[in-house]
Amino acid sequence: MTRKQTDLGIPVGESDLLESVQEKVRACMQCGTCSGSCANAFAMDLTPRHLWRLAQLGETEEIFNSKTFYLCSACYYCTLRCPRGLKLTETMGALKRLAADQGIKKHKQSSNFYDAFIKTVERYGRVREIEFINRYFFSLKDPFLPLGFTSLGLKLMRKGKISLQLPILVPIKDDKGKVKYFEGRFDKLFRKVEELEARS
Amino acid sequence: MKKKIGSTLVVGSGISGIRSALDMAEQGYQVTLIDKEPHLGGVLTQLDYQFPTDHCGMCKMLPLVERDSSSQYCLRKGLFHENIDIMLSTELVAMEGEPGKFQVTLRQKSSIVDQERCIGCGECARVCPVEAPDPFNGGLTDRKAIYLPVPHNIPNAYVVDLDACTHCGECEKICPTHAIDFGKEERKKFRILVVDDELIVRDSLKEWLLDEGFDVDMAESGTEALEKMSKEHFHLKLLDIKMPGMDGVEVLKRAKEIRPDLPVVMMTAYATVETAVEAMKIGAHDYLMKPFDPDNLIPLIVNLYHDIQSAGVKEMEVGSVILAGGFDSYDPSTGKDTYGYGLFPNVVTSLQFERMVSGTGPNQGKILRPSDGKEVKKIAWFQCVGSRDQQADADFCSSACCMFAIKEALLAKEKSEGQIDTTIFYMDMRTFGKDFQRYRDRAEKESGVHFERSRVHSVETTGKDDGTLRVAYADTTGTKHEEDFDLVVLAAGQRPPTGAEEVAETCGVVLNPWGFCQVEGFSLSRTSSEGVLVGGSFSGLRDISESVIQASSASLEASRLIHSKGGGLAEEVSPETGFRDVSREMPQVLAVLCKCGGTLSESADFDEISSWLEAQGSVTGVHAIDSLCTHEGWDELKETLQGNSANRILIASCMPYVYARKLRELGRSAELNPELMEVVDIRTLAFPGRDTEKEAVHQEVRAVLSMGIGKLKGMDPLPVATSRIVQKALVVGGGIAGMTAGLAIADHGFEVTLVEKAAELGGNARTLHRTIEGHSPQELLEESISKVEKHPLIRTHTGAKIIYSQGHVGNFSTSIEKEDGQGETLDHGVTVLATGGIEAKTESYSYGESEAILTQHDLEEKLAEGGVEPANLKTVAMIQCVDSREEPRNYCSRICCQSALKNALFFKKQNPETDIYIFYRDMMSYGFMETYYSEARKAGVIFVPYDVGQKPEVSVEDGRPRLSALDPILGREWLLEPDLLVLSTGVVPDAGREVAEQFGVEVNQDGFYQEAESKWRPVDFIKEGVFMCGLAHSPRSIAESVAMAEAAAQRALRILNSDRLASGSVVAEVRHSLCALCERCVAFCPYEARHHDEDEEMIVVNELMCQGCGSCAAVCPNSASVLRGYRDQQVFEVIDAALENVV
Amino acid sequence: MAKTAKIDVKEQNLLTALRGFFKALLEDGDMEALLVPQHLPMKNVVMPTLVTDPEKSNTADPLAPVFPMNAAKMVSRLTRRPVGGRIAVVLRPCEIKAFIELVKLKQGSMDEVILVSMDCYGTYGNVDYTRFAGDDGADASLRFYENVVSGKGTAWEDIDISPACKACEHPVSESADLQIGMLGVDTKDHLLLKAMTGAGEDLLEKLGLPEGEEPEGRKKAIEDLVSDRVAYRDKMFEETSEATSDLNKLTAYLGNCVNCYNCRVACPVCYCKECVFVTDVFDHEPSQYLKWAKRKGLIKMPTDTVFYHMTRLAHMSTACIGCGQCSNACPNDIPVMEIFRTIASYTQRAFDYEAGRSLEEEPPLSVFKESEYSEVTGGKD
Amino acid sequence: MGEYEPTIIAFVCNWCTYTAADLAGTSRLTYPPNVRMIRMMCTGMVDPKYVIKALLEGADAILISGCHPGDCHYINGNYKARRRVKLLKEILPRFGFDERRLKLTWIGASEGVDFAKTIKEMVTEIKELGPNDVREQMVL
Repeated sequence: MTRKQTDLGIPVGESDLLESVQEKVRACMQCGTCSGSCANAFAMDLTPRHLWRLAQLGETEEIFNSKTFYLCSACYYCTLRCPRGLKLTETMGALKRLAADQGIKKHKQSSNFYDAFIKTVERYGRVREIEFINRYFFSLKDPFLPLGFTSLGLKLMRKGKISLQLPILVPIKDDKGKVKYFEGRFDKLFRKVEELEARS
Repeated sequence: MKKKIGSTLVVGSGISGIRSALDMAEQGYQVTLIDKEPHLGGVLTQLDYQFPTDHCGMCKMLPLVERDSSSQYCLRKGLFHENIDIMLSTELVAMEGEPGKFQVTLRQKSSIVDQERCIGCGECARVCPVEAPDPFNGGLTDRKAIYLPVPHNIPNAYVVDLDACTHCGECEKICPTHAIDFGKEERKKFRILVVDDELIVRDSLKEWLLDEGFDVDMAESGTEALEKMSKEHFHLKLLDIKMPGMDGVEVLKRAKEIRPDLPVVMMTAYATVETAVEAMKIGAHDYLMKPFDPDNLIPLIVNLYHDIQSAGVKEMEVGSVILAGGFDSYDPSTGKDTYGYGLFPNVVTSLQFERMVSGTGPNQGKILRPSDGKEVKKIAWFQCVGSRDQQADADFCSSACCMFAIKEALLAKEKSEGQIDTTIFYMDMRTFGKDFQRYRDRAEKESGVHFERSRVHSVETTGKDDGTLRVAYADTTGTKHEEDFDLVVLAAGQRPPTGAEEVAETCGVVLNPWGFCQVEGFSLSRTSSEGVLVGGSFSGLRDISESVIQASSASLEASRLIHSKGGGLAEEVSPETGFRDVSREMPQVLAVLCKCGGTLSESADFDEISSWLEAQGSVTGVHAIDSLCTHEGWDELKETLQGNSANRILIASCMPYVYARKLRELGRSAELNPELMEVVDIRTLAFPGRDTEKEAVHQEVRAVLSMGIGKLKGMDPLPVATSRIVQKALVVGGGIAGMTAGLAIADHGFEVTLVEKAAELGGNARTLHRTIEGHSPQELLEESISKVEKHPLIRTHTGAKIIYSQGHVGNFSTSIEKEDGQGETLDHGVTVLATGGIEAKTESYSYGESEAILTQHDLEEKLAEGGVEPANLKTVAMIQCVDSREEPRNYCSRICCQSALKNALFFKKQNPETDIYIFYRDMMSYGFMETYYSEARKAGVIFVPYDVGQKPEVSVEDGRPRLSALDPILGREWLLEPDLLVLSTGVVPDAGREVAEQFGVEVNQDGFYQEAESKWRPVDFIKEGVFMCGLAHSPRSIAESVAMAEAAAQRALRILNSDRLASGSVVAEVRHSLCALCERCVAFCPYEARHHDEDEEMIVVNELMCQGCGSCAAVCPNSASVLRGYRDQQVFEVIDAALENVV
Repeated sequence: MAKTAKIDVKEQNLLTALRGFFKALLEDGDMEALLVPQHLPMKNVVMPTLVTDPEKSNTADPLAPVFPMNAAKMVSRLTRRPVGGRIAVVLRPCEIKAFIELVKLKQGSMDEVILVSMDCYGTYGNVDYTRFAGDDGADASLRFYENVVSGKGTAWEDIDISPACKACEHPVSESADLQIGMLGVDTKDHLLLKAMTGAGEDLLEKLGLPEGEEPEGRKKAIEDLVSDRVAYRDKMFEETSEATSDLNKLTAYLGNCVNCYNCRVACPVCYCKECVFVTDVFDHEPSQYLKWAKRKGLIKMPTDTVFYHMTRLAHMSTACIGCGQCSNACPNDIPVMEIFRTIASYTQRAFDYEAGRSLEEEPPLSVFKESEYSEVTGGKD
Repeated sequence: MGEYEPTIIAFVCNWCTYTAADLAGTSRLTYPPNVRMIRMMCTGMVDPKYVIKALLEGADAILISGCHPGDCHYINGNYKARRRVKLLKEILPRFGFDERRLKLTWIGASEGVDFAKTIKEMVTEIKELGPNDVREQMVL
């Protein structure tokens, strides 16, 4: 296997899981522009700078122990301002994906939330709150969890923030020829996105 | 002085261009100094205050010997030197030939204003209706389209900004001396051919152009146009692109065949712009966009007309070219501009701030908010704007901004008497230069400048629309803060100068990836094109001292080249004799009054003044001239002097500065020593609009004239003394610096003795094996040693030491003890001290207690010997700033960060699995070195900042170092057990103090040689004739040492060049019969130009060293010491004259 | 630690004891020569003499209340270049102070001299002294001393010691190598001899004199004398300031000056070979006088009188040691010393300098610091 | 004559203040016409004699002005000047010359504004003080 190299041909040391993330933030010099910029930093347990530092050091456990990356709302301020030109928002995303892929328990809730959200969008081209939240509750396999949200749900419903309106679904075959019901053909859009993401 | 055969072109007249030009001129070459701007001085014209004195001092660059060859006044004001031709608004447009014999073409833009006739009265600017942002004040103020480029420059003639000018002609009408000429008369002879298939276009163009006074002809097709061209002569062709039949591009091609020199301007609609651009490539002069609006079109054509008609083209041959184009500043409004530059008026660049504190700035030096003119109470400086920012395409550090910011913060403190709060936001404070660290510490501790290690992400308003700016940032611990500031100053980074690419192409030099001039190998001044040298910031932003050093290195190389091509041979200049001996005559003053073209007639009566003058005792003639500044006027003066018996000339006109050079010429033609001529300014006094009565003006004018006469009467100029020079050099120290300096001097044909205390030449370079850039010091070393050994003019003594030295510039005598114990006494005219430095010893961090603890130097040697196997290293730690940047060794050794980066990258390359930790305070990867810092980060080197108050701790257990340190980001301790712990201990001088004592020169508190002036005379000692270079001056890289050695050689050559050197006419002398030998003058002389000759029992003045400051005269109670030109009697006469009317 | 010895007086008179001591200096002290004031045979005047023959110091009289010149000038002549042997010089405190100033100005050297000082009770003006001394100078000196010690004071008939001496707050030299002490000493028995420097100690050693001790009362005696003099001095300052507080008064004060420059010739610290005021610098063009005259209709001749005195104050007030020779030399009795000392009190204090105090102190106008006296420029750098 | 117009003698150094004065002139910064400028190479060469002479000849005030500390073209001339002025400021007031009649300032080459301001302020101050007594003096 050929080793990865920097522009000047310096081979780069590797670390298993975090490799792709480390790659993105190696050049970080801890100037703190990202932390200063971050709108959600107040809620984070670690500042973005702290997180990158841990990534540089390969502190996988600490990183995934932190909620920081899940709190990133992808405003892209840090990416815009990073003097090193690092793709920080993307790196936050990568961490989210990693957490999901690895099925890290601590982040189950968050990753399931994301998952449920995107599945609904994929199906309807929009958020259908009822299905979204049901998918989410279901994924957590905790029958008592929905109870805690009942009053909020009813309140929202009364105000017309969520509706029970049923979608008109059309049957569409996926790649494997399996028929699924969608509100429109968003699968292509999602596939295109996947392609683009794979390219970058 | 001997004049050398050979000449040089210096492109750019900033500080480095001036230094190079003066160097070459002082050596006796003919220099042409050009600048594309209409003024001298580059960016420094805008900067009044420079670190570390926070004032100026630029004048210290002026010649110290042969002083009369150049101007002797403020260098910011202007410059002249007998060997320098200055051409402003001029660009280098072509260069051919070979090194030693280049043919260069220079193109000088017309300024519309006759620079000789303009008297700077400013009437034109008063009537000019156009306002444009004034670049001199960084756009903070407006100026007119006709303006003074720099208010304090002389000659202070106005120039026209043709881009802004509407050609209304008001200025031309009002100019009292008819200096402004838009060439309307000439336009009749300027024939324009308009080629367009559309009648309406042809007709309207013709009408407009005829209105403007041009001669116009038309053609409706390409064919017709070509036909007309072959028959008649035109000066300009306006050519439509889209035409039936032959299109414009085709016509252009053919036209170029018939009349290649005819400027053709393409006319195009939007759709064919790309074609127009193509046309430019095949020779079109420019293009104009349709549809035409006469208001826009006419000025464009008139500009073209001026461009074509009045551009002076000059061709000449030069031996070498020095590029000193400087740099441009990053424009923070380009790119992402998260700081709102250009949006928020209170966000300014550091250069604009510099203007704000200047007396010639927008508020005469008061620091007020640009938004509302309110007093500024709080300022933030943001570092690294457009530097160290890959998103701004800047993986480099601009090197100078950190010091710039500290200086500005101190200026803000000083101007506000400490009232302004100052905060500098930074990533690394790069205080890597000599004495920078102490300056920073003083700013922080004594002046209360606040330093905040944080990169601010953006600037916002407070939302109250009051101009106040809100800055949010996270500190090192991650805590967020919000703070309001009145002013945010952006340290805008360096960018290559405009036109860099064109110049590079013209001269065939290679630019680096960022567009700066690429330098070669270990040289900081050689470009990829032989004979073309680079000085100053054109190869990357430099502070003044580095620029000056590099400029001298460039001139040395330029001179060496000319010399090697046979051009440096001296030619004796006829001595400046031929002055009449008037010492036995009674003073007879001819008074010459300039009426300033009649502009002063309202406020002063010249007849009355003339008759008053005639009544003055020693005045033998009075002559009034209409305009002395014109050629006619000056010729009239010369004529008047022909056969006139007057032996003193008093010129009453304007700005005495302007006349300094002219008087020298006049002196030659009239055979009268220019010291016997005095210019007094009566124009400022008699200028209309001063709201003073005529009688009061007369009284002032009389006083000033009387003072001039008083001064002249007492003048008894003696021939300027010359001193013999031993044209040999002694170089002490045989390292790279010493050898480079020795070779540079010997290559100019002068004998050099090189004395090295070690058994072999080479010094520190012997133990250096690679540089971070990948160059090989060993190759350089071998090459240098071999050249030194083979050079017929260099004698080398290794294993030798200095015993004793005495003498003064031009005549030193030094005894050495050679390796065999034999003594030898050397006579030499100059001394270069290159005694080097060594790595500092340390006892910190358990050094010496474990084999695994090394210094960077130890590591370098071990690596070279193969004593360290990178593959076996699991963990390496490096600690920077060991015992450095804190008292008593409170300076940055500049090279340790590079060494650490170099070695870290080496380890990573050998074994990427090695964990490398660098514990640092501020990474000093200045300039393009920053790339390697980025590289090291990318390679996974872990950098841990530490605070001087909380250093890493090292202990040794079982022979293995253990290191603990706080990671401020993570807020926790690092515990490492590195296989290697490498300490960057920095550099200390080797033999500085001892050798300095022997040669009677100074060292600073750290034992490094003390330069005469850190910025302007960085390689000189105060004691003239002794120069320094290399590590003995301060820590520096090999390339920087080489540059400094070349600079020192350059300074030495200016002395060695002649067998006799002259001082200046203003020098001190001693009246021995009155002298009581109290030696107070000896102690007071700042130049050590005096000594008590005990044998002769007299105080002797070394006229070459004497700079004419007169402090000896003032300290002498009975005026046994006097300064020529300022004798007591003269000053008394002047005082008497000044008070003549006071009763 | 100063070493002390005593010069026995016992049955002799003071002068005889002193003469014995001087002789011993030449004989046992390895001195090449001795500079000491002596009564000259031809007329009864006291002048410094350079003695090489021990037998020829027999009219030495450092007690004579007169010093026709400040002998520092003589020591300067002797030491400007190597003289070729060690010389002991017997000087008054003010002469030592002047010599220290001259050494700083490279007009002399300490290398070959041993400074011997006597406590000083003051001196009369030259003319007054002649009257006081009568025919027997030596006797007069003892008489003067007797008067002082007995409390009768320094005044005799209508004459008294000069104002300079009355205002002198340094009757005892702190800078000599050897101090001969009389104040507070039982001079009937002995004179105190105190070595103030290493060289002084060495010399004492050689002389082998009996050990002495600084009497308890000496300090107080000195303090008392000094306090009287300081009181006089301060009053003098006040009066002089008042008398010269504006230009009119100053002109009147200097009204009798005829530009003879005797004051500067007599001044021990005015070291110029020739004063600038007598050089060609002030050799004005005849027409210039006319011009000046025309401006106001008249000028006083000679010109430049006030200019001269003010310039001399600027040049030398920081070096003024207050010996009063200027006043002594003035043919027209202008109180030159008073004005010099008054101004010097300001200028010396301004530079925290005391003329003649120590060789270590650089003359204020010969040195400078980068950061000082910012008040001069309104606090601005 | 109308209002009393003081005369100021200004000893300015060739390098800094002379340049500043010139800049003030060319920039048309108005300052009162009461100053007579004497260009010296350096403030360090201003002999106390010159100051005394000028005052005794009727100058109402003396300005000595040169480069800022650390900036002297001749390295340290301005420090020497400062001591001399200090000395004169001790002597002159004893004879009734108001201390304000002698001024030392540092005015750098680009500080034309400061030069004009200094002169203006000085003229105002001296006008308040009134003429130098010498003018009344018959003989000196």
